Amino acid sequence: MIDVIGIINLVSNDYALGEITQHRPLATVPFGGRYRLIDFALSGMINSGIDNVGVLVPLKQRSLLDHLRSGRDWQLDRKRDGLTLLPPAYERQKQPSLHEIGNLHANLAFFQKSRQQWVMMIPGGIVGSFDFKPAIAHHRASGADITLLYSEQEPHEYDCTNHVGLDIAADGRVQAIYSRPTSAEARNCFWGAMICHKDLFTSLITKHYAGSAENLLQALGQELGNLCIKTYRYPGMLGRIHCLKSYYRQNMLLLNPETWRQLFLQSGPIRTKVQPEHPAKYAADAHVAASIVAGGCIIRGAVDRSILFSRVFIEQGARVTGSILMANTCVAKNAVLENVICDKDVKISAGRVLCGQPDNPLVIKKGTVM
Amino acid sequence: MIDVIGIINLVSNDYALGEITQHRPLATVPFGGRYRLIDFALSGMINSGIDNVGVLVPLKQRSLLDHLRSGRDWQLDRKRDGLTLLPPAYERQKQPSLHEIGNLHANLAFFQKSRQQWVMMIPGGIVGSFDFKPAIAHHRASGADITLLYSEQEPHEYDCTNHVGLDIAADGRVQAIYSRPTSAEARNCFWGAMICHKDLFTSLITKHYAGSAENLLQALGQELGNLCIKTYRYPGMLGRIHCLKSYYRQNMLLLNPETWRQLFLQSGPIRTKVQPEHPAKYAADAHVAASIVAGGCIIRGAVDRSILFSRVFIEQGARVTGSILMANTCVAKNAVLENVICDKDVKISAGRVLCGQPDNPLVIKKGTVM
Amino acid sequence: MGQQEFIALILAGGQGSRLSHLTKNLAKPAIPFGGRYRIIDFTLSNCYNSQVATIGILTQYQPFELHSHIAASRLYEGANSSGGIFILPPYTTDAGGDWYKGTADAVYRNIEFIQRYNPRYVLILSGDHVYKMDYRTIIAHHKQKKAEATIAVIEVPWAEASRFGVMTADADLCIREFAEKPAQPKSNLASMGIYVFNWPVLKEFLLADAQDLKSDHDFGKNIIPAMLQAGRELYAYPFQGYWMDVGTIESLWQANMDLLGDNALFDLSDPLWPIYSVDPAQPPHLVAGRAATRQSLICEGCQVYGQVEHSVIFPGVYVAPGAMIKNSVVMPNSLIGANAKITGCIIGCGANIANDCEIGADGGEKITVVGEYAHIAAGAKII
Amino acid sequence: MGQQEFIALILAGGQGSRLSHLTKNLAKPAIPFGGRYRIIDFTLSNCYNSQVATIGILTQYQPFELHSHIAASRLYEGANSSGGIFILPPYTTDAGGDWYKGTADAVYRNIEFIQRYNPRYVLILSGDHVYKMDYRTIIAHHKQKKAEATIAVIEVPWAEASRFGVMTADADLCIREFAEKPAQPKSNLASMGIYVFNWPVLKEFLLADAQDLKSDHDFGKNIIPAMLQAGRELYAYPFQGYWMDVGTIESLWQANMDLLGDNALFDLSDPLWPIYSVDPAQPPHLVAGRAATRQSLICEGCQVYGQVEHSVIFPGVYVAPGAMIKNSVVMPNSLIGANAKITGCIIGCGANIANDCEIGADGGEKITVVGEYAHIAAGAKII
Repeated sequence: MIDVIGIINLVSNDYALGEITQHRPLATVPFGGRYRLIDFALSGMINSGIDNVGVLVPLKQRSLLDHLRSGRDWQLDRKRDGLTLLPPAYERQKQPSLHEIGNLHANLAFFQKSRQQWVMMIPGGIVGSFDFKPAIAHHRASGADITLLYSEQEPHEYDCTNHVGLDIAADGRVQAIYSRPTSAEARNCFWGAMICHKDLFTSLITKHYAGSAENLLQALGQELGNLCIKTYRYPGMLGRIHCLKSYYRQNMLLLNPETWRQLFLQSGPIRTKVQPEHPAKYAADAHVAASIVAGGCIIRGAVDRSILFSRVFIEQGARVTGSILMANTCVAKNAVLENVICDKDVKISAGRVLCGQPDNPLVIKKGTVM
Repeated sequence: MIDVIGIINLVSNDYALGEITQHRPLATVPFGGRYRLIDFALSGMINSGIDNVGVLVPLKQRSLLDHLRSGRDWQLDRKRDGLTLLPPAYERQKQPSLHEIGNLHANLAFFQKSRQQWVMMIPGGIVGSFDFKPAIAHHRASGADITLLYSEQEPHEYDCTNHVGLDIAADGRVQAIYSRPTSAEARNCFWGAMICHKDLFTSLITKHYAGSAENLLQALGQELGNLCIKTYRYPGMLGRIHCLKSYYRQNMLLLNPETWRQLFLQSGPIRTKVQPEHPAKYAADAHVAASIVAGGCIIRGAVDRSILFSRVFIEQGARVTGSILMANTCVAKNAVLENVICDKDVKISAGRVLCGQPDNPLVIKKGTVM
Repeated sequence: MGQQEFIALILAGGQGSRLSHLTKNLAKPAIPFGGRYRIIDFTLSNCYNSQVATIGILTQYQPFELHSHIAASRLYEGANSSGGIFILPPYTTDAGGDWYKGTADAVYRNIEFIQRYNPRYVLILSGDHVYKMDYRTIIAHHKQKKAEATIAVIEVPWAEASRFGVMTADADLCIREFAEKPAQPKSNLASMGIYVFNWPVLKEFLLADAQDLKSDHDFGKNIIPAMLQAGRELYAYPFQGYWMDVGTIESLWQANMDLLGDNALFDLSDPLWPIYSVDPAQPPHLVAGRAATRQSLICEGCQVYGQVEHSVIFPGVYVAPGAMIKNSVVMPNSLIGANAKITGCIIGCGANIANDCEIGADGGEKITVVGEYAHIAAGAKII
Repeated sequence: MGQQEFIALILAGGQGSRLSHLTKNLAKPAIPFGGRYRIIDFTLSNCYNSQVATIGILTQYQPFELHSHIAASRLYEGANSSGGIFILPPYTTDAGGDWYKGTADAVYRNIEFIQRYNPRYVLILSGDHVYKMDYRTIIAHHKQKKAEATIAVIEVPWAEASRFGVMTADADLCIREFAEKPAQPKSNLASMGIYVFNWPVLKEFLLADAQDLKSDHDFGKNIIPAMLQAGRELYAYPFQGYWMDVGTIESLWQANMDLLGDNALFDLSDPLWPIYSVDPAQPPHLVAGRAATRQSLICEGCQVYGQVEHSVIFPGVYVAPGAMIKNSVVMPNSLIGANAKITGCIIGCGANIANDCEIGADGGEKITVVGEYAHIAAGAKII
């Protein structure tokens, strides 16, 4: 229980993952066998001792409301503090605001009511086992007005367009923010996490709500001259999901036992919505290798280098390789899947053969029967 | 636990109560000292044994999400069934649909997933101690495709414009629906509650989503020739809130002990969001008569024929008559309020005198300091 | 307070001494079972799925984990005059205190609790049986027969009948005779320890039994025979389906094995009858490249590098490369070291089996049990 | 399992025999108090507001309502290895069972529970005191003094000191002497029954005390004197503010009265220190046209047609026209008939006082108690 309000910013590119994000926001994209992406941000907040968490609700909210409900599964259903949903403003005859400043402005009352003094905002499309306590301590000791968290990383070529780069002076102060960096500028990757005092945060929101900034990033850019904006290098593992390639790649990384342990066993638990599932059941003919299997699965066929979400059925003779099968996928006898992503409730008929490429997996839309 | 899906339809006139509904939907308008209007519909569902309840979320949703949260305070936070929020559809670059058919259509999956066979839909702006079991039994016995609930009542002159009248044949079948009835046509008041089979309900939604009906009422009108639509006279007390006058009047009715007992003590309890409040505290100078007082109030002045919500403070020498004071209202020394509605967080300064008329109460906007 | 048609009482106070070290610090109903469950989850899920509104759970022996598990499972929200789950441990009154002396005595001491709900029927259940039953069916049967008490029975092999309470019933299922563990059974209809009573009748017999100094205060030994002798209307309710009293190491092991195979005797995956439990909050398990897993149940948080065959692996178990687990039950958070061989075993929670151990034997009649948190040194052989 | 800095144990097993019929069916901490509360709510809210993560509640005497109330208050969500509220009733082990023989014995029998959290400090609290305290402050004081045990103390009038455990401390607050209810008190610093112990030290003394056949197994009578005698570092923590041990009818009545008035001795309305309880799910109360209510607390669901003066009226009470309630405590769902006069009384839950009764007297030293669900016939006079 630390003196920080957590904000999870779910404003993002609506169609980042194509069909997978057609009917759901990035925040509720299934990941890693039993999770939704937001689980990592939420669990990170709780494991960092932040228990007053506001979630900026995107417009596509059905799956989010269904997933979060009371926040109980994250132990955020409390008498005081806990989870607060911060929906976008609605004004008659006007399109609801699509960026986070409008959304935050509509919910200023949440900040005023909160007892905590500091604000930590993180995005919703990140994967990791987060502990933000050192970053918060660093901010409070540094005397900076705002601290931006960044990771040092060699961006993949497909990353650059979804990357924000920081130019950092020797004293840690941010000199420039590159929203479309070259690969040299992209080295210090700002991934959307920031810390500042609540009063500064709300005054910035009020100021830029009336101003010209289209989003928070632009607003920060405009403030570089006015405020002391410094940085904190986040040292941990960080997966950023912003396109289909990064989604597939981050999932497949989990098949490495070392990564699996780092993400799931090193810090606090990653919590998610709880549903009653029976233990995964392996039949006499099952042949599973280098895979992740969730509760409720029944496996009679062969599975290799794949991620099986809850209640996936693999029939006899079926072969699944390099694939991500979301909840309730059924793969009938002798079907073959290679480098395929099946969204929820997909049924693959007997004998069907579907192949994608490792760098361009085939996506089967939710509910498809083929 | 009966075989019925409950739907609470919160689609309503956004500005029905003027400033009171400027920033909140009708569903979360405070009523009766500690409730929000939706509490009566929700409690009615539970007290009728309906425990799979979907709420059609209006666009102005902040106060609704805050009020309902997990549904726990209504005992609807369950492993199976419970409360489901049904938000409007969101399609890129399009205004979200403003009527219930679009909203229901976006949430057809909820009906498909539900185990129950019947659907009971009620509106959110009604006050009463509801037991719908007899109406449901009547529907199932009647053989009708759809049953509409109505009340026989002499409408007040201001009611007619917000009234739907039914022309009912001797065999109980609906012959005409008057959406702007004359006062003769308004006698059988249809108040938005209906019962039908789930399959019929979803097929009607699918059909009229593609059709020309602007709302469910028009769709029902179009179906009068195709389907057997019958009625059930709802015998209980029913308060309909659709304008400031009806709001004020329905509140004031509760000051009659008989009405208070009928609403609160006769059937199951009316549940609402629980907050820790200390018992109302009467000082030595308090003088309270014919009033309703909620937890957390501190009264040092005179209160007559008024409704005090949680944490209202009445200072010494203040006089409050015929007024509705919502949560956190402070009335300073020697101030006088007559026929006033104070929205939440209003502060009235010492000595201030504010008067409205019984048939035209003065409304003080949320957060006003005057 | 309104009347409820029936309430359920679950007897969960027994020590389960035949389960040896597994129940040293744990009540029998709290023993882990079937991967993700504790034994009491089956009775609790039956109650929830049967829409039983009010449940009292009578506890006494080492109840801490049992209480914690029930609280964490949050099967029922709230506990108040309209229902919920109530834990009923022994307590003292101004007349002093007594432990529960038997199953009937435990219920006798909670008469006041039952009176709060003033039910027409009381359903008496055991916290240590594995089965699926819709209790609404037995209640309906009870009402249809106009019985004063109904006892659920199951056909057992004649050879085993003498281990049970055995019923002789006429064609109408009216019970004529009842014998507790008879040497020469006259019937193979065994009592499942599931009873429905008309509450006023049960109360009468409980009050009388409490006065009887020679009574063991047990439903099977005392209450049922007393009712029969008094000529009350007792009926049998024949149950079809899987039922196991997991009272011994062998039956605990067997019931776990019965979950395996393509046509498992007991099916955990019925979406219409979910078995609820406490989520272990662990990630989906990882099966490594060289692992082999067949005919098994494997839970969240496991890391399998070795071979698992015809076994039940609970959450958080680590199976090192080269390890081989067969026909075994491995409880949560155990560690099975490299090249260890585990055959026909029950491995308790948090046990640490070091590399190259060899534990248990195939085809043996005896199940090898490794106690919770035991450390078995590298290379040990235990058969 | 990770270490927690401290956990709290609340002693809630006492019978409270000096509260006469009020505790016949109810543990003392479950007695309704202050309109919307039960006595234990104050200690529980202190814990919640002080961010105590883990609480064990030791119960024994008539615990049903207490257990139900704690479950219904849902102050803590979940109860697991990272914390929550745990009910700890007496239980049996394979070595048999024993009731809690005293406050220290109750803690002794739950050493294993404490070990699960492996805390540095253990906070021992009572479930039957009314006060507000931030326990983080006493823990900080304990750490600052490098104490092995810290005892919260409050100054009481010298005349009353002999009713308490009395401390003699030096200027540094180091405790030199402790006397349980001394005839000739040497100090007016009374123990509040709130202790902080270093867990290893407490464990050592609990284990020793358990072996002592002559011990009463009580913190005040045995553990603290033993520690003093052994020369351990005991410090006093002087508490400023309201504190009441509601162990008698008079103190229960007085503590209720202390909530009244414009400058009440004990303030329930501090938004920074909310007192949590169970919501009665009742409507805002109704004060009729001819009613008069002054200097009182009135709760949800009440209907007041008569006169209420300087009294605490609990939820669901009906005060008929012409009735007059003064200087009294009226517990939930009581009915006060027309023209009845209630003065200086405690009226138990659900009591029915018929018309024209006259109960209690003003200025008397004795509080008149009407037991729960009692029916007082019309016109009766009880003084």
